[in-house]
Amino acid sequence: MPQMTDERVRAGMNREEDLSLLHEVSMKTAGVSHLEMCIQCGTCGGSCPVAEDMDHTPRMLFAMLRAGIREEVLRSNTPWLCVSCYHCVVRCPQEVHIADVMYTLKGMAIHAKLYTDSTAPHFSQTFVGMVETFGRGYELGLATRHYLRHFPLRLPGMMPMGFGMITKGRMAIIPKKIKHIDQLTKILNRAKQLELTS
Amino acid sequence: MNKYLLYPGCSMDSSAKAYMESLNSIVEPLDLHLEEIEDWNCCGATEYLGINLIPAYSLIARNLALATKQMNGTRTVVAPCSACYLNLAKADYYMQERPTLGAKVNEALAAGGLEYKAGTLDVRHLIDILVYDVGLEAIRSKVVRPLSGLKVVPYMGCMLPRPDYQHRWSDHEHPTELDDLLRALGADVIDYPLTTECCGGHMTQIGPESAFELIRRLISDASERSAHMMVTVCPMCQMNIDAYQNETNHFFGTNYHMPVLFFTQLMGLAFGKEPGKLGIGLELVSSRNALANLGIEVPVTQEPAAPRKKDEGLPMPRRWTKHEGRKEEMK
Amino acid sequence: MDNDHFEPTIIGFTCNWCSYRASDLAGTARMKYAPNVRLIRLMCSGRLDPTFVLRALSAGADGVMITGCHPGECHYIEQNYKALRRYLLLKRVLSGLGIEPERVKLVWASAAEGARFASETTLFVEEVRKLGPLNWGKDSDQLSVISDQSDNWSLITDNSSEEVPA
Amino acid sequence: MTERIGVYVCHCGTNIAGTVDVVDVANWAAEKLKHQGVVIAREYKFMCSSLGQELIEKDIKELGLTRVVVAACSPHLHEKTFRTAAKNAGLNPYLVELASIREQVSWVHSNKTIGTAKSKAVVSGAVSRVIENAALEEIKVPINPNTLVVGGGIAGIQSALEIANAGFHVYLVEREPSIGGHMSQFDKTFPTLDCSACILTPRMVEAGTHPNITLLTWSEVTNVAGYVGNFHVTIKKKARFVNEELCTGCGICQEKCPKKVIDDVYEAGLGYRKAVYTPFAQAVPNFPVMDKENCTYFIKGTCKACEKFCPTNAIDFTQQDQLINVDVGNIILATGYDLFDARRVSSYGYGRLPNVFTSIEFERLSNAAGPTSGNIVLRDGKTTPKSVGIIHCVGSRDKNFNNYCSVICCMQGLKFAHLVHERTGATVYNFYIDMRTAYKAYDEFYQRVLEEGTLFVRGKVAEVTKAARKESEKGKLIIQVEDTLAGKQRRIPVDMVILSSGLQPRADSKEVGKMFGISCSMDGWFTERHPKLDPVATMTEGVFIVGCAQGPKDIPSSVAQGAAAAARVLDKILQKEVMLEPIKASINKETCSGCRICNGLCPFNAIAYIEDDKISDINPALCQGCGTCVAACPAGAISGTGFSDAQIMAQIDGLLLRNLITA
Repeated sequence: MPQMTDERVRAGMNREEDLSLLHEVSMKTAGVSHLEMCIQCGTCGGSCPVAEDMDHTPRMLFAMLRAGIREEVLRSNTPWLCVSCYHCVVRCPQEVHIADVMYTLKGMAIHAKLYTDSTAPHFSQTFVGMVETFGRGYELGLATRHYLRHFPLRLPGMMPMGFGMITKGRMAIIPKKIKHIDQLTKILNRAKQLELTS
Repeated sequence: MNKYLLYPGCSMDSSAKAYMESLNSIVEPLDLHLEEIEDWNCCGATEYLGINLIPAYSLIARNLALATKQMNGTRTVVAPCSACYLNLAKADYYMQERPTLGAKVNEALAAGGLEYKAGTLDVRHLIDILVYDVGLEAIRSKVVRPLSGLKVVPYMGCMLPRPDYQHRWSDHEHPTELDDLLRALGADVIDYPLTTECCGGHMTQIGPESAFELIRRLISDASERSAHMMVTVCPMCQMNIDAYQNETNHFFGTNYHMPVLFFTQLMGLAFGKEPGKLGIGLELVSSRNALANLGIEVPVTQEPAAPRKKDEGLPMPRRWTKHEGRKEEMK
Repeated sequence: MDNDHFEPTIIGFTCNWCSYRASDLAGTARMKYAPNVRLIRLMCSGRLDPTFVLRALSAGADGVMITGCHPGECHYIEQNYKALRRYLLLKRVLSGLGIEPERVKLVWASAAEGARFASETTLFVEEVRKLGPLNWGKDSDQLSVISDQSDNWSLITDNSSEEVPA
Repeated sequence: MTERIGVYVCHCGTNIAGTVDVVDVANWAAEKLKHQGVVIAREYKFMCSSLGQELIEKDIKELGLTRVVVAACSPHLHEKTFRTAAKNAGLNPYLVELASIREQVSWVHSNKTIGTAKSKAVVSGAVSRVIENAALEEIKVPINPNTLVVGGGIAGIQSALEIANAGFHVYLVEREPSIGGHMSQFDKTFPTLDCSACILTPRMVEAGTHPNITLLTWSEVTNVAGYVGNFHVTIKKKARFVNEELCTGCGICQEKCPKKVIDDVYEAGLGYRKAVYTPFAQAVPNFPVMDKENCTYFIKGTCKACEKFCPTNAIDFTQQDQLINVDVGNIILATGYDLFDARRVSSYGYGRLPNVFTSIEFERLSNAAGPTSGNIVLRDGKTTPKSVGIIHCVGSRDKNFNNYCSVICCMQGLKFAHLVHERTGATVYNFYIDMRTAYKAYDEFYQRVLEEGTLFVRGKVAEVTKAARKESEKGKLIIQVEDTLAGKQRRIPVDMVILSSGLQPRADSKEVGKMFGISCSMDGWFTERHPKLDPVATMTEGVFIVGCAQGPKDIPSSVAQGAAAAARVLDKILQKEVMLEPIKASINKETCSGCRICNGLCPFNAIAYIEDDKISDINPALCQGCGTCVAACPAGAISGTGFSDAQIMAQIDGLLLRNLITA
């Protein structure tokens, strides 16, 4: 009889958590996720236009959620690569809200600080920061800030494009701000509190 | 007059200025009245949803709440941008599917003195309005300069026909709305198998290599099919394929030159408007040569159609139509 | 009165072909639902004489659930439409009598819909719980199945149940 | 008269006793319901066992019980058992009442205190009710020995032959011009690879020539009236425009007919037929039919080539649809399935990409009698594919389409793989979610196909596209799929794609079910009486379902069901008469005011107004016992046996413990 090692005990405990991870993701997802209905058919992984670059196919992530493998899921680049094209969503035979689950996993990874490459989270956060400040997206500021931080070497290469966009008036130099930004701030602050309490 | 509430979205006055300008020039001939939602804010694109759930939906719902205040005579919100359309439609749908989400969002809205009851508004995309409300017949009747000789690939993009919460589109994978509209303008529409594939979305910002591959697939298939240009309905698609085409060529060592215009720009041209009034020229990959195929600048050299070979093969099944789909659902 | 501790008593009418079989299916599938409903099997929801409902309410029921086959799927072709008509009429009569019409509910459940039968039952129990006891034609003693302890009526012998609502 | 009532509470092992204190329930009934007439209350491990039944029989005899209440399972399971026991002991079976404390109590609640309390209420209701029960006599009706079989596929043919061989008459009705069904379109049958036509044709001929079978092809049932033993069926025999008495089936008319039409039915749209045609060479009967929609004479008013050349003058353009009435005792529905329309899965490109084929198209392609004489070629009609992808679960196991497994597609996919391999030597891929090869010799077939070198990819195909990304993909169909076992997305270029489409209920199954008085599941398949123990009977006595009408199944299962239903029908025929539940409504002539409100309520036309007496009357043979008229009679003149007002009112009082109040 093999001895009950600490690893085994811990594995057993982790198994206790299996469903709790799946349920946590389900609860945090907008709409009804149907995650527990996944039959591992691979329609999602087959449909995904960026699957080649992903650490795990979406299907594998769902299997890992079931198995309670939290860290590896939240470290995966898969949710960050999701382009929200919804091919998998409309094709999924079990109506899993795959794209929305990806959003949830991104949020969880940010909170747990478990992503491996910060490019994508920073881009999202920079974008959100702009929206919270101005109420509108501000492409020039976003691109500049983002590129300075993550692709400084590519910035000169992007210049012709950026220049073209500016000269053709397709990139605003000055950000636009909505009138009632204070109202939006109040709403978002309240929403953030609600998010914490949930 | 057909009145609608307009949610333009951030890109319409910057990167997709051409879309806005061309839209403005076709509303009058089509007798459309678009009333902009007062003080609308950004929909959060694909970014906010990945950070915080309730704030993301509250951000979107503020627009819906504001729109309900302007609801005299219409309950339809029109979004010309596919990402905005999807976000607005999604918030409306999920606030119903998950009532707890709806309640929390409303609690947040209340902090700003607003409220939105899910299901109050009808969120629709611009092309949906044009094809199904205005109608192809009405559009055809306004055409004074048919686009014959212009070979176009209709590029719908992904966020418009999917996930399609309200079952508005003819098909999730190969919708025909844009094809039909372009055909009504007289253009030579090419069957484009990638019409609802992704343009890369935000990947141009966070993982350019992945995005370039997606862009390459689109433009290479379009030029493989000898298209003069791609026609799109979404600012993000236009931006990615247009602004990043040079980079993509650079990355793969290719030499594609595939202009991308908004469908409203082509409508304007077909309605006889001046190219300058339609934002033509704002694209980075110039459409000048492509437009030269149109009668006015350069005489059209229309290739004689190849004589159809007698079909000796096996007959094809009839194509699936939206009509049949509806019937199937009724059952 | 604290409605949370009030256990409503409900009489449920089922048809022999769909909804009684739905409740059978809920049983075979071991689906748990609220125990407050006691069923009476009829051959068809069309057999439901509105006076049955009035009798149940006046004899101590807090609510009545009427169930039958889905419209168009009646074993007797279309008799459940007649049940529907009577149900609508009955609701008007009840309002006239000063009784909340929500105390009577019509639920369609096919023989395959055990889950629906179970969830609708639980839902209706909660709805009636919110309305509170009917107290129509009841004596001062409560006739609740579960919580009643007054000697003569008590169905529970071990006294371990919840307090009797006053 | 005070009744002497016995109450019997069943443990059902621990099924009931686990959640209900059965001893307490029995004691409670003996004590609290004594004033109602309960003289004995017992509990027993298994009331339905022979010992349990003997217990009741003994008490009836020795204690002189006049009423019995059994608190056990649902009446749908054992009502008959206990009624028979009572009958054996000399008590009228309708004086027994079942109180369900299993399906309606112990299985749906988990708290024993609550379960026990509810059981007491249920028993109390049954005791109050049984007092009001009346002794009833079952109604005997003679059985008409003729049988109607609807649908001439393999299942229907099997049923018809079994009954006909036993010496009884069968009307076999088929909507298409020939019997044979889907099986006649197939090339080979799995897992033994028998030639489909070789094994089916002899059966078809036997059915077509059997003296006990009246074959009605090109016909549809339009109305069904009556009840078990005595159904009156109306059949529309569509005009064939060919006189069956004169036609010899020589085929000259087909040869001479100038109008070529795509054959959407038999050739699945891949081949052609004429406007006057027999669907295939071995058709039974061999008389052609005229397709009025496409016939030049019917469209333009001239042509009549067939008439000119017919050697026996059998062509008759004046023929009309004919209504035939037949009386039968039993009905077997073998109406089959529709193939899932693969165009609905737009990502697979059927209807858009020429070299995507459906399973039925492939059957015709591989069939030696098919449009390509059995050559497996692309849609250009000549190129042999070098690589073929077979996609499983098309339209099945998918909430966007049909949620259920279509049963046959895995084996069908394997069969196709074998045929492609054998006939073309092409590389074959099978794409599956789960490989389902249950049943005799099926998995061995899977092994065989593996051995032949077919490549298997576990993954539901995401899309089939013509958009090439690489040189090697150009001009091919690219199957994009996640190989879930390798965890990688793959793009596999092939020349031909075959969609193993699922089965779905007939488009008109709901209406057909309604006509025959049976119900459909949520998916649309006909519902059997019991999913395990009574799979071919329905809730309607005398109506049976076989083959795919009941749910997706393969040929062996369809044949087995066909034979099973025949055995059930023969059983009924041989009994010569059938007992009907005496649950009927009747009108009290004294109190009926002749208001005629009830007349329009009866869907079975059982209530007639008698002009002379100025009252209404109910025909018990037609009455189905629903009780709607009972509930509607403003004068209370209609009473329903088995479910009388008095019974139900008493049960209400009993359930609410009103019966405990002693005056």
